[in-house]
Formats: sequence, structure tokens, C-alpha cells
Amino acid sequence: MAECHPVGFQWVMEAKRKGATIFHVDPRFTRTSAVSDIHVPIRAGTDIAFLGGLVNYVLSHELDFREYVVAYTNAATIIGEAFEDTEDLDGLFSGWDPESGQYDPETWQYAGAPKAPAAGQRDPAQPAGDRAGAEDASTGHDHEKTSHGAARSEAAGSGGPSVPHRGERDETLQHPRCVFQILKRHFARYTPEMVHEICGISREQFGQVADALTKNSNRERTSAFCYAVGWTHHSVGVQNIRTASILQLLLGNIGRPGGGIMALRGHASIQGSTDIPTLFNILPGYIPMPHAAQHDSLDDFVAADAGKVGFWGNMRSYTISLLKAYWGDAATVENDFCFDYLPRITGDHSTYSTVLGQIEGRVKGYFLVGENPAVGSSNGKMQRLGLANLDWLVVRDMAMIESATFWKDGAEIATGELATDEIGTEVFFLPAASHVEKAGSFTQTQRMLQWRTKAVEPPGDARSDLQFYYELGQRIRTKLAGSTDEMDRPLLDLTWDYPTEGPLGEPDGHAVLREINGTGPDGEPLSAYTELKDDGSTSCGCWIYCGVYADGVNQAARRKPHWEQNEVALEWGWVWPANRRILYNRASADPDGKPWSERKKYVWWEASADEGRGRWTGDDVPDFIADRPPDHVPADDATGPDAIGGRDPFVMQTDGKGWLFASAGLADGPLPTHYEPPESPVHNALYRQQNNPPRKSIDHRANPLNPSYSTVFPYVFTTYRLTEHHTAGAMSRTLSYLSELQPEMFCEISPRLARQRGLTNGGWATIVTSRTAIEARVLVTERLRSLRIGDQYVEQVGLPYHWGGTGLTTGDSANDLVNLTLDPNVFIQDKVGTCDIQPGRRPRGPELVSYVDAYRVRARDDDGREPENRSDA
Amino acid sequence: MSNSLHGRLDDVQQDAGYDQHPPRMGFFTDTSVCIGCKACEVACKEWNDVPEDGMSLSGMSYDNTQALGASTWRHVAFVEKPLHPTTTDLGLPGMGAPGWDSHENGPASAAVTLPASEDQGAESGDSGVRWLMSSDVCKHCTHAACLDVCPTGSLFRTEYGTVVVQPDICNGCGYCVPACPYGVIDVRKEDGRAFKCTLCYDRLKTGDTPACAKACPTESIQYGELDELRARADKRVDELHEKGLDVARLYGRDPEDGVGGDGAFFLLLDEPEVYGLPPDPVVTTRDLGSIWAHVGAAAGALLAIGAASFVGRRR
Amino acid sequence: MRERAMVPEPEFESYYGKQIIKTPTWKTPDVPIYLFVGGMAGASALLAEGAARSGRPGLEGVARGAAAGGAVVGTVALIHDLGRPERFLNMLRVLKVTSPLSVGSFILAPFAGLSVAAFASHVSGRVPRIGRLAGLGAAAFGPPLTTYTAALLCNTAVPAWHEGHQEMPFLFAGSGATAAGGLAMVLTPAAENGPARRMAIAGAGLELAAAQRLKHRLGMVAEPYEIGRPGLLMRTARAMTAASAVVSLVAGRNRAVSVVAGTSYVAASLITRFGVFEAGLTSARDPKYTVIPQRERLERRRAEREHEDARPAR
Amino acid sequence: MAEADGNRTRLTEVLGHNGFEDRARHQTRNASVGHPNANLRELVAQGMHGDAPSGYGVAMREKTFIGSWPILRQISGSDRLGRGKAAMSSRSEHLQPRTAEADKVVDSVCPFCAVGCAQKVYVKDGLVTQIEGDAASPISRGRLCPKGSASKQLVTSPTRVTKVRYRRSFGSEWEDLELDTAMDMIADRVIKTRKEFWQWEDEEGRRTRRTMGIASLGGATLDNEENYLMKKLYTAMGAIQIENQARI
Repeated sequence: MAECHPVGFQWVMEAKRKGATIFHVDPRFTRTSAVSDIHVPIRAGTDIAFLGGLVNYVLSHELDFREYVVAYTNAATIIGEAFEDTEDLDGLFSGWDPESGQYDPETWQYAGAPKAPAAGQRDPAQPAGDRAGAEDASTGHDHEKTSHGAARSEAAGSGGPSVPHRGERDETLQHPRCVFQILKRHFARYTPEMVHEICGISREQFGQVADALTKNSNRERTSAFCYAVGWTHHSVGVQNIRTASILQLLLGNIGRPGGGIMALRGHASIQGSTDIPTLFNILPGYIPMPHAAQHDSLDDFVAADAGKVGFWGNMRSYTISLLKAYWGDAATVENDFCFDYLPRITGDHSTYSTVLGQIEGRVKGYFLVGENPAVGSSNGKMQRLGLANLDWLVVRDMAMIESATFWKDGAEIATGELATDEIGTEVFFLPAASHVEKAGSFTQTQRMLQWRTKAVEPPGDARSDLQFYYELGQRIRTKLAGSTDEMDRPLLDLTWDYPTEGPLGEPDGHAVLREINGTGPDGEPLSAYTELKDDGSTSCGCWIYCGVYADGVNQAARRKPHWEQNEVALEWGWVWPANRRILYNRASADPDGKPWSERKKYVWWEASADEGRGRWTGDDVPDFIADRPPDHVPADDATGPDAIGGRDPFVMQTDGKGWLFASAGLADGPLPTHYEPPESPVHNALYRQQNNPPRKSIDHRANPLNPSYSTVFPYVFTTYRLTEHHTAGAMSRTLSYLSELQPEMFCEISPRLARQRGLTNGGWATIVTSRTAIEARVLVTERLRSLRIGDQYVEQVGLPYHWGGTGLTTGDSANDLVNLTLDPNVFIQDKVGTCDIQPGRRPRGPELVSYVDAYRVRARDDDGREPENRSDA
Repeated sequence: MSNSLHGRLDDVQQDAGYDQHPPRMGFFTDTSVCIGCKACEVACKEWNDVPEDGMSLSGMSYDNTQALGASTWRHVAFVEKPLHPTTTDLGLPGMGAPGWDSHENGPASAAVTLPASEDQGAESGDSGVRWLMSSDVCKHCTHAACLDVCPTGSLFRTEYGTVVVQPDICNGCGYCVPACPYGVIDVRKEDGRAFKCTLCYDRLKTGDTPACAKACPTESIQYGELDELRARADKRVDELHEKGLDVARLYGRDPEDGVGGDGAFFLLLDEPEVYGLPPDPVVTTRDLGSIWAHVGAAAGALLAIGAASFVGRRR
Repeated sequence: MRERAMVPEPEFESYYGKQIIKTPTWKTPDVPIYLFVGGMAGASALLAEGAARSGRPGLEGVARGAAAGGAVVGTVALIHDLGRPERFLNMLRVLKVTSPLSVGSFILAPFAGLSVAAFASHVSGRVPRIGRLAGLGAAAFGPPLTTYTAALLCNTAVPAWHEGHQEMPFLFAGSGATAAGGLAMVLTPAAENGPARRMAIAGAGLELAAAQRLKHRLGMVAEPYEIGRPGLLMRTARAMTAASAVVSLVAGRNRAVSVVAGTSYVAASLITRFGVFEAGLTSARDPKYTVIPQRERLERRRAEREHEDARPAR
Repeated sequence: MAEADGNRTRLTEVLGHNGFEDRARHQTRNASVGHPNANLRELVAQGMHGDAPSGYGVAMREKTFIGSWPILRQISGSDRLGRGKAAMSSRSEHLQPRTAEADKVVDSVCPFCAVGCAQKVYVKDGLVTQIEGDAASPISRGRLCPKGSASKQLVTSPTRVTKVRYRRSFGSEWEDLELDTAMDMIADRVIKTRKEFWQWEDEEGRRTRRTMGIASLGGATLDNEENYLMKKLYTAMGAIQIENQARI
């Protein structure tokens, strides 16, 4: 956190000053470790084992916050009899289909649940999983799988996927099939010894963490977890976060001040880019993209949510308001509010699948907007092969980047795998405006929107992306004007009339934000998403952002100094939803609505003598229906928000409870399980199942995997950022003040590894995987520890990933080494892999290819089989 | 010139001719909370338009800045030290700067210190290493040698008690460079003049915080009235001692030290030289009287020699 | 390869072996030459005045020329060494007794003016009275010009220079005298160069004595004067100076010997300045010369303090 | 005169390295406008005494050349050693931070990571002169990390490309292209590729109403408003392979 979010880290230092104990769990001893109380070195990719160990510690020592757990989580919920755990099936949950390589979650349901309806997680028409599809890639059939399910798991970011039943509960937590007991059994083998064996963490150190964490989680105290892509960039990324969620729910640390799980996101508006997504599977506000198999009409589309408990029950209103924002008057009751104008997805269309599509010639036009995949995305070679096979490419950036120049200086040009005069891609490089040259809002990592005022005009041809897309839309619409082709209707009917301003004729960002906020029948801005209607009288571009323009005022532009308000600072910026700073903060009060303690007072129920006049109140905007008393019991037939009970803080979940056990929404199991990364030097100590069973592989000759336990690739590598650089480098390697601080690509290794391989500090090293080899200067440092895993040492090679071929400082890209194996829920890559490291610089030209090929052959011979695949599943 | 050349000097501005003046301002850099982010380095350069200072990987941990200089007015040092050092030479490849072994000014000890146990796994229950970071800066000495030796008056004492180069005056004589006991100031070759931290003299004029202190995310760099900072630092060091961090000590805080105390002082977690700071710096002008006396005596001796040379028989 | 000391060096810690103080940015040869010509000119002015008073016009002419020439060359060298030569006049903006360079500028400026005037008058025969007065003035500024350069070096944080501040002025005085005497020995007829020879011999004695004392008093900080290139320079200069002194003492009246010995004096003086200058740079570049003496000082103080503390308790 | 002018130009060019100097240069320029004959005097005055030219109205004690000689201030004042007040140049005396001279100061947010540190952007003559933290922010309290601190360089860096670059198919070099032409060409290509890869139904006859030929990958420094327009336009186009750093 000190490395990548130094300014955010001031609050950790503040907490430390006030007596908090700071643990830093990381493969490397970083700048964060340097000021933490205890650094816990961990083998990369074993977080579930560590966190699972903590869960086991809490459960086996009965240190859970029982009152919270019983009332606010689904610990008491009873799961159907058909459920079988990984403990029963040696690493698999019930419902595994080896043919498709997918789970059927039916057996994970709450007991007594009706059969999953058609709106369930799976695409019934889908014949086989991506494995089969990949083998038949040319048909465009590949990678089709539970994409809608995945969409729903994205939707869970703001709400929950459907559990159509509130379930039977045993609040004594004794029922053998209640979640609590299942959890106990599932994690029972995550003992300190097992944690030591898997993660390389000593029992003593594990004990320190467990003891401090549990002692600091109760009525009086809360503990927080902060994480970044060290948890997410794994083929078990989602389950890493799930494990932390389970732990925090058990400890009563969710929805309370000082608690929570804090995602430290890495880009200025990466949260905004998820909320108002430029993502394939969702529409603004985590509304899923319609799926061809299920959604022929608006009614089909909202059927899964209609009648649900909680705020997702109003899905119809959110969707129709969005369609009204998109197509305005053209969207009518008669034409299903233009629902049919929405394109449908049929599977995984995520970025890595798209790249495969580019390589295979199925995707010919590409926009890169402030993104540099040739350096920043995994398996750089595949990225560049894709770019080289386009008809046209539009790159919008502030500086020249590797993704725009691959045709003349990409690594494959040097090796002869690509030739400039054979690359047909037409490239448009359009300069982009900087953050001070345009007005707009960023949503930071705590869901806070903050407005930026424009300071100066952009230089030369530089334009904001807002203006680019606005003008592109205008030009396309002009060129298509008069078309009678049905396919052009959505473009021609689009509301695309934003006021412009300034010498460059830029669209007014305020007008766009106003559209996002939404307007009522009178055309005035709405104040809250609860005002959205399903009759077409309201329009709203992103329902969770409704209220950001309340009263016609840009709430995101508020800058009341922190010294003029309390520490929650509600009048600085605007946080979705409804300016709430802590989600699910109803949980900061006990079931009766009283604060758990005076010290941790945050939101509470203020009763009133007058019936119906009681209110939730506190320092924050209560995340609850303001006048719903704690003792409210909803009617059996209630739906939507009406069905939320007074003790159901998790208002977006269909049972109002925090989910220790996720019976729906996840592609890889209702509970987290430790699996080894796709490339690992060690065997899974828990199960015969080595890797996450439904992980998604990108099968391509440019993406070969190193065999597990290979002696040819004996070391683990992990990639990361440095404080001094930003992601793929376009915003830092182009600046002298940052470049001079970290002027060269380097790798970090332990003294033991240095000795083993004859590497010297300041010298050169070549790091090799089956994908390619890169070179880096060497830093020999005791900050990297040799970890003892069982009877072997595991050495880890640290690789910052910022470098590429352009800019003031250049170097090889660590991402060229990273294989493409994806998390099955969200299709995020696994950044951990195995490698060899040798002294000296890498071969140049075609020799690089043969050098890597030779390694591959050796690795295959060494192992006696082709790179590992799912045969072990 | 009682205490004007060395020793304690309570009103440094008055000594420099400011009869009325604002309080003496300074920095307290608490390295115990430094996270080595180098925001100070960049903020300083942005504000003062200091040019880039070379791009080479040093091999010295994360310190590629390496030292203060004409184009580096804040420098974050990174010290990696084993927690449980032994002097066993494990025959490791060098851990120093690249080309360490053949380096002319190599480290004092060629033996690489490592944890005693071959098993450096986490089994020992700790990370086995300390990583100290410290943002170094001009000390704005009470008795500033750079200022005193400056023949043009370019280096001068401001009304805030800070020591600043006036770029419109400096003629690049370079005298300040070897005069500084901390190795702070240097001449920028391509420019010809000497440069160093100004403690953001211009910002102080309107009551603003110097750029580095303002940017510092963890309040490692604290700016304020020197008296107040000293009190704060004393409290902080006591606090750390109470927590068992006996290694914490203040550096440059003592008004009785060799430079009369620094306007920018530090809380360190190891010996000063570990951070590249002189352990007991003394302003050269402490010996100025003696120097001039010897110069005078020597001149007298020369005069005597001259006279004596003409004594005697002429032929 | 770094030279290995005979005895194991004391352990000390440093930051990756980096030097602590900065290496002086003064240029070579500008500054050593300035040190040399300044010293030579100052002593020459003295010699000239003596010659004038004792009626040695030949010696006077040579010495006046040496003083004036030295002043001019020195001024040029000094200005050339500036990073911003066009701002050389800023040297006279303030007068700071704390700055030997400032004081030196206020010595060099009048000295240059006076010595050039005296020389011009001597050569042209014009305004003899003013010439005499100028010569007297130059002679007054001469010795300080010769020795202030020692202060210039010693009033720094460079260990080998600063720690030698008691000896350096004498070393420079002696070295200046040998240079002035030596030059006059070369250029003056034997009949008039007796004082020059005596000045050189006396200067040599003073210089060698000062150098000896410096070496002994400074201990490890004097090491740079002994090892490496500066060590070689210093040894060479010392040998040449001593040899010249012996030779000029024994056979100084011989014209040829006088020329050889004089040249050797001058060269030795020049080499001495290079040696002293470079020894300073060496001591600046190695952190041990900064750290070890300071560590020892701290230890000493700590011991004293403990001693003090212990006393009342008894 | 011409020579003096030339000297001044050279001098100020060299001076330009230091931020402080910009203002001095600016003032010098003003001065020379008001007093065409002041140049030589200026040069000499700056060279000699560093005192700013009398032209810009700060000539308090520099009535005469000699009067401004700091030595006299040394002798006449209490700064006998010439350390402080006596040695102060006129520039130092009238120094102001450049933030004080900004035409406007606008609120912004750091464009690097997602902490969301508030920034103040100082603008003078249409150019960004400084970007620093906004102390009022409850998130950042005015602090910035090294990247955030480099924001001014980010927006003013000469490494920015400000002209459209175009590489034709199979081309070996960049070419120039008018922005307007580029926009038009891109619109044409979108229309063409969209149509070429249009798909009303998938292989199984399910309605898809989409184009599979166009993809997009956006960075996560895009504004919400920009993301909104992007998703809206792409969706109306029928393009679905719309992705963002948020998945990477």
C-alpha cells in the first residue's frame, strides 16, 4: 500500500500512531513492510491457504463475533442435502462436469429451494465449455460458457445474484448442514501447519497474526483488510476476496467503521470504469448485458430479478430508465423501450478472448483509449500478434506508446516473428487531453466521485475522449442518416445531442453527468435511485449514480474542507450509492439497532414515541430503509425493498444476509479452496486437484504453460508496481522526474538464489518462461526470502512490470512472461508463474525464439509430458 | 564574534542583521515514518524546476538518486540491513553497487552480512531485514559554512533563518561546495552556478509550506517553527524509546553541536554514517580564528624571511 | 585497485561506500596554478621591495615582473575557474572575513593593481614615486596573498585540508618563498641573487618543516598526502625542494647551478600545490577520512563525558 | 547596444534553468520594454550587484550604483559579516511564489492511482504553472505521492505527442494527418467493419443484433462521462467487445 498508494497509506500510519498493529503479507519485503509492525512473507498465489488458516483459527477457537454472525450472515442457513464439499471429493465441489469443465451450482442451493429457474446461472443451450470450444476456435464458438453467470457475479459487486429462497435457518448453528458447520469442516485442514507447508509462513508468525486479528475484532474494535491486485490477479482471484469476506463477516468487521475489505484500486477512475462500465458483460450500474440465450425481451431480462428481495427487485425500473437515457423518446412501452436495440452477448467476450479473436482474424477494428496492452496486459506477444492482425487501430494517448508502435519496434519485429512490411494494420494515433484539459469526474477507490474543473485548453490536436466519442458518434450518425437498415436504428435513434462549449466545441461534461444522474418526468434531475420508475417516465444513465446531480447541483464538485466537517466528511465529493461512505452500515448497530459499542458508534436506530416516526441516523447516510425499524418482519409475499427485514443489513442480497457461503453467482465453488497457481513448483498439499478446476485457459501456441513442478522452471516469479512508475509506463516513463528515480528494468532476488545462479547485484539476468525470455538488471536483496515449503526451498523472483520499448527509460516487459490463465468468474489473469533465471543478457533476434524453444523442449522432456493441462482435473 | 562562528546561537537572524524577523523555520524529518516514496524529491523538482539528474540504476537498493547535489535537493536514502547480522562471509556475490568489487571507494567491509542461519526461510518468524529510508536535505545550519565562505554574498541567511543561494548573484566560484560538512551543495556543471535546497524561500514569503513537506504523504517531513519542531521531535523520540525502539535518536537537533544545530534535523534509526551523514560535523569556521592566526603568522614568517634574505653581506 | 594500507583499517560504516562531503569543483589546473602563482607573486613582491631598498635593480625588475605577472595570471586563473566568469566582479560585492576567497579577492585586487603599476613604473621609468609607493603597497599585500590561499583550502570541510590548517599557511609561505626565490635565481644575475637564494633556502626549510609536522600531527587524515598520485607529487616536490636547497646552499653562486636549482624550486613549488590540491580531493572522495576522525572525536567526547559524570558520584 | 541585448538574451537563457529565474526574466522583459536604454545598465547591475534593474519600481536603496553596494550596507547596518540582510539581493527581497501570480486556480483530482487525491491547478497565461495537493481534501489532506507530484510534468512534458500520427497499412513510418481527416476516416472504418461483421443471429439462430468486428480497450483514467458516452455509442453500434483496464 505504501508502494502503490502512498497517500492513502497516511491513514495506516495514522492508525499505527494511534496504536494499531500493521501486518503486511507479501511475497516481498516492500516499502509497506518497512513501516509495518510485522511483515509476513508468503509464497505468491497461496492467499486462500493463509486466509483459510485464519478462518479455521476463528472457527476452531470459537472466536467469531457470534451475535453478528448469527444475525447478519447466512451462517445459520441450511444447505441442501446434495451438497458435497471439496473435503468429500478431493478438491472438487459437487456439480462438477468434467466434460464441460464447469460446475452446475444446483447442489449448492439453500435447503428447500425450488429448482433453479431458467434465469439461473447457466446457459442451458450451451453445449460444452471453453475447452471444447477452444478446440473448435475457428467457428467462433469458443469460450462460450457461463458468461451470463459471470455477469451476475459482476452484478454482485453492487448486489447479489439471485437466491430465490430465504432458506431454513438454525440459529443455534448446530445443524450439520448449516453454513457454519459446513464452513468448519471445509476449513478444518487449514491448520497453522498446513499454512506453513503451503505458504511458507512460520507457525509463530501465523499465530501472531491470528491472535492480533481476533483480539482486535469485537464490539469495541474492528480490523480492516486492504488489498490490491496481489489478491485479484490470480486464477482464484475472486475466491481470494471471498475468503477475506468470510473472515471479516465471522469477525463482525463488515459494515462497521474501521472494518471492511478495502480494494485499493490502481487507476484514477477504475472504480468508475466498472460502475459505468466499459466492460463487455455489464451495462451501467452493474445491470448485466442481455444474453442471447435468455433475453429476447425486457420481461425475460428482468424476470430473474423481479420479485426478488432487496433493491435488485427494482431491476425493471433501473433498466427502463437506462433505455430511456439511451434512446429517449424512441423508447416506448410499445417497443419494449427499445430493449431489442441492445446487442446480446453469447459468452466470454473479455479482453483476452478478444485478443485471440484478433489473432484469428475475427476482430478487425480496435480502439485503445488510454491503454497500453502491449506492455500492460499479460502475454505481451499475444497482444502484439493481435494488434498486427487488425484492419485498423485507433490509439488515443498523451504520449507515444508501445501499443501504437508495435509495427516497427515490437519485440516480434526484432525476433523476425513479425515484419513491418507484412503488417496491414492501419494505425491512427490521436493525442488525448490530460486531466487538467477537460472537465469530468473520477470515481476513486472508495466509490467517491470527484469533479475536476478544466484548467487549460488541450494542446494541438489533443482532445478529450468525451469529445472524440461525441464527434465520432455524430459523424457516424451523419453518414448513416436516412438509412432504413434496421441495424442502424439504434444509432439513429440514440439521444446524442449534448451542448458544446469552448473554442474546441467540447461536449459539456455537466450535461453528461446530468444524464447519468437521471431526470424525472419534469426533466429535472432526480435525487435518488428510489425515485426511478418502470413506466418510462424517468430516465437514468446509471442508477447507482442517481443523486450525484441532486437538486441540479453537481454534488461531485463539493469541496468543503475536512476541517469544517466531521471525519466522515459527507460534504466532500459524492459517494455512490446515495452518498453513503460505508456500505451495509446497518451492521454497525446490533440487531436491535443500538451501536455495538460507544467507541464504534456509526449508524443507529433512533426510536420515537410516535409510531412510524423512528429513524435510522448517525454519522453516515444509513444504508437502510430510513424508517424501517429493527424489529420489522416483512410479509411473506413482500418483494423488492419491502421484503427487507429490520435485521437484514445486506440490503442488496436476496436474503439480506452476508454470505459466508455463496450458493450462486460463482463459477468455481460456493466456498474458497486453495489451489496452486497454473504454474507452480509444488504440489497442492491439500488435494490431488492441483489447479482451480474451472479456470479458463487461453489455448494458443503463443501461450504455452510451464509444466508444474518442472525443474527446468524451478522458480516462482511475481510482478508488481513501483511507487515511482505507473502501470505500463505511458504516464511515468515519459517523465524525467519519475524515470530518473527508477531508470531501468530490474529483478529482485534473494542472496541464496543469487548464489545458486551466479547472479551479481547490478549485473544482468535473463528470466525465461515458455512464453519468452526477458532481461533485467539484478538487485540482490534480503528483502526477498527463500521460503521453505515442505522439504524444498522456493525462490521468488520479483519483477516490476512498467517497462517497454518507448519512453525516457526503456526495458523488457515483465508481462511478456505472464501466461494467460484466467479466473473463471471475471476472466482476470494470473500473474504468478514459474521461470528460470540465468546470468547475462538475453539472446537477440531470432536466437531469442530458439533459446525459449529449447527451454520448452527441455521442460517437456524433463516432465515427460506436454505442458500441464486439465488431465489432472 | 563571540558565538557567531560556532556553538550555540539563539537568534540566527539577528546575527545576520535582521532586527525584526519572523521565527526561524525548519524541517524535522522523522525517518521512522518515511516510506521512501520520493514524493519529496519530485515535488521539490516540480516546484523549483530542478533539472533531471541522470538516469542510471545504482544497484543501491531503491536509491537511484544516490546523493544530494546541484540538481537533487531532496534525496531519499535506502538502507537495507539484516536484523540479526553476523560477519560470516558466505562468499556471496556482491551486494553493493554494481562493480562493487573493483570500486575504487568500495565499502569498508567486503564481507556481506547475512542472517546467521542458512535457512533464511520465514521459519525464523521474521523477515530478517530492516529497510531504513530517510529523506535527506540541506541542513540549513545555524553556522552555515557554505554561507560564510561565499565571497559574493550569494549564499545568505534569510529572514526565516534559512540559508539560500541567490541565483542572480552566484558566480560559480564553487567555494561553498567543499565547505559544506554534509556534502549538500554543488555546482551544476551546465549552468555554472551552485544550487541547493532553498527551503522554498519563495513559498515561505506567502506563508506556504515548502513543496516537499506539503507533498510528504506520511508527515515524515515536517515543516514549522524550529523551536516547535524541536519540542515535537523530543516528544517523538521519547515515544519511540518507550515503545522499545532504543535506536531512535535525533540528528542535528542539538544547538550545541558542531554546527550550532541544524535548521533541518532528523530522527534516525541508526548511526548517521549509515545514511551517508557525517557522524559529528563541525563547521569549518569554528577554526576560523586559528586559521587566520596561522595565516597571519605565516605571512609574518614570510615577511621575516623576506627581510632576513637581505640581511648580510652584499656582494 | 585500491591501495591497501599496511595496517588493517579501522571498521566504519558508510552509505554504499559513497563519499559524504562533496569533492571540490575547483578545476585543475586553474586552482593549483592560482595557488602557485599567488604564492610566488606575493613573495616576489617582498623580494622586489627588498631589492629596491637594497639597490638591486636587476633583482627588483625580475621580482616586480614576477609579482605583476603572477597577479595577472592568478587573476585570470581565478576568473576562468568561475562557473559564471562574467560575474567575477560580484567577488567585490561584499567583504566577508569568514570567506578567505572574499578576503583574498580584496587582497588580490589591490595587489594586482599595485604590482602591475610598480612593474610598469619600473620598466617605463615613469612616475617613479608612485611606482615606489605601489611597490611598497604590493609588498605589504604580498605575504597575505601568499598565505591566504592556505586559508582558502583549510577553511573547508575537506579533511586533509581543514585538519592541516595550522601547518598549511607555513607550508604555503615556504613554498611561495622557494618559488619566488627560485624564479629570481633563474632570471637574475648571480651578483644580485643572494637574497633570492637565501629566501628560497629559508622557504624550503619552512616548507619542509611544515610538511613534516602536518604529516605527524594529522595521523590517518594525512594519508592522502602519502599515497597515490598526490603522495607521489608531494614526495617528488619534497625531494626536489630539499635537493635544491642543498645545492643552492652549497653552490648557489654558480650561475648554472643557480639556474638549475632555481628551476627546481619553482617546479617543486608548483608540484607541491598540485599535490596539496589533489590530496584534498582524495580525502573528500573517501568517506573514511570524514567518518573515522569524527567517530573518534565522538568516542573521545563520550569518554570524557562519562569521566565527568563519574566524578561527582565518587 | 545590440551586443548588450545579445548578452542579456544569453544570460537569461541560461538563467532559465531555475524556476525562480522565470519571474526574473519576466520582470526583466517588462523592464526593458519600459526603458529601452536600461539594458546595459541592467546587465551591469545584475552582473555586479545582482540588484534588479531600477526599471521595475523596486529601486529603494539603489539610487546610485554605489548606493546599492552591499558592502556599504554591511558597514552601515548590523549585518557586519555580510551574512544576511546586507547580502540580500533585490530579487530575493521581492520574491514571490509563482502560485501567487496565477490567473486562476482550479480544482482537480490526481490522474494516477485511485486514492483520488485532490489537486489545485495554477494557471498563468493559459499555461499550467503548478499542480499541488489540495489541503482541504479529507482523503489526501494536500499530500501527493511522487507520481501525483509529477502531474505538472505530465501535462507540460515535451514527451507528449500533440499531433495526429498515421501509419498506413504496411507502412514503415508515421505520417502526418489532419485531425478532421482522421476522424472522418475512423468513422468510415467503423461503419464498414461494423457492417462487415454484423450478426443478427448466432450460429444457433439466437438473436444477437451485434457486430463482432470492433473491439475497444479503455484505460481507467477515463472520466465517468467518457465511459458513459463510450458504452452508449458502442452499445448502439452493436459492439460488445468493450473492455477496460478494470478487468486487467
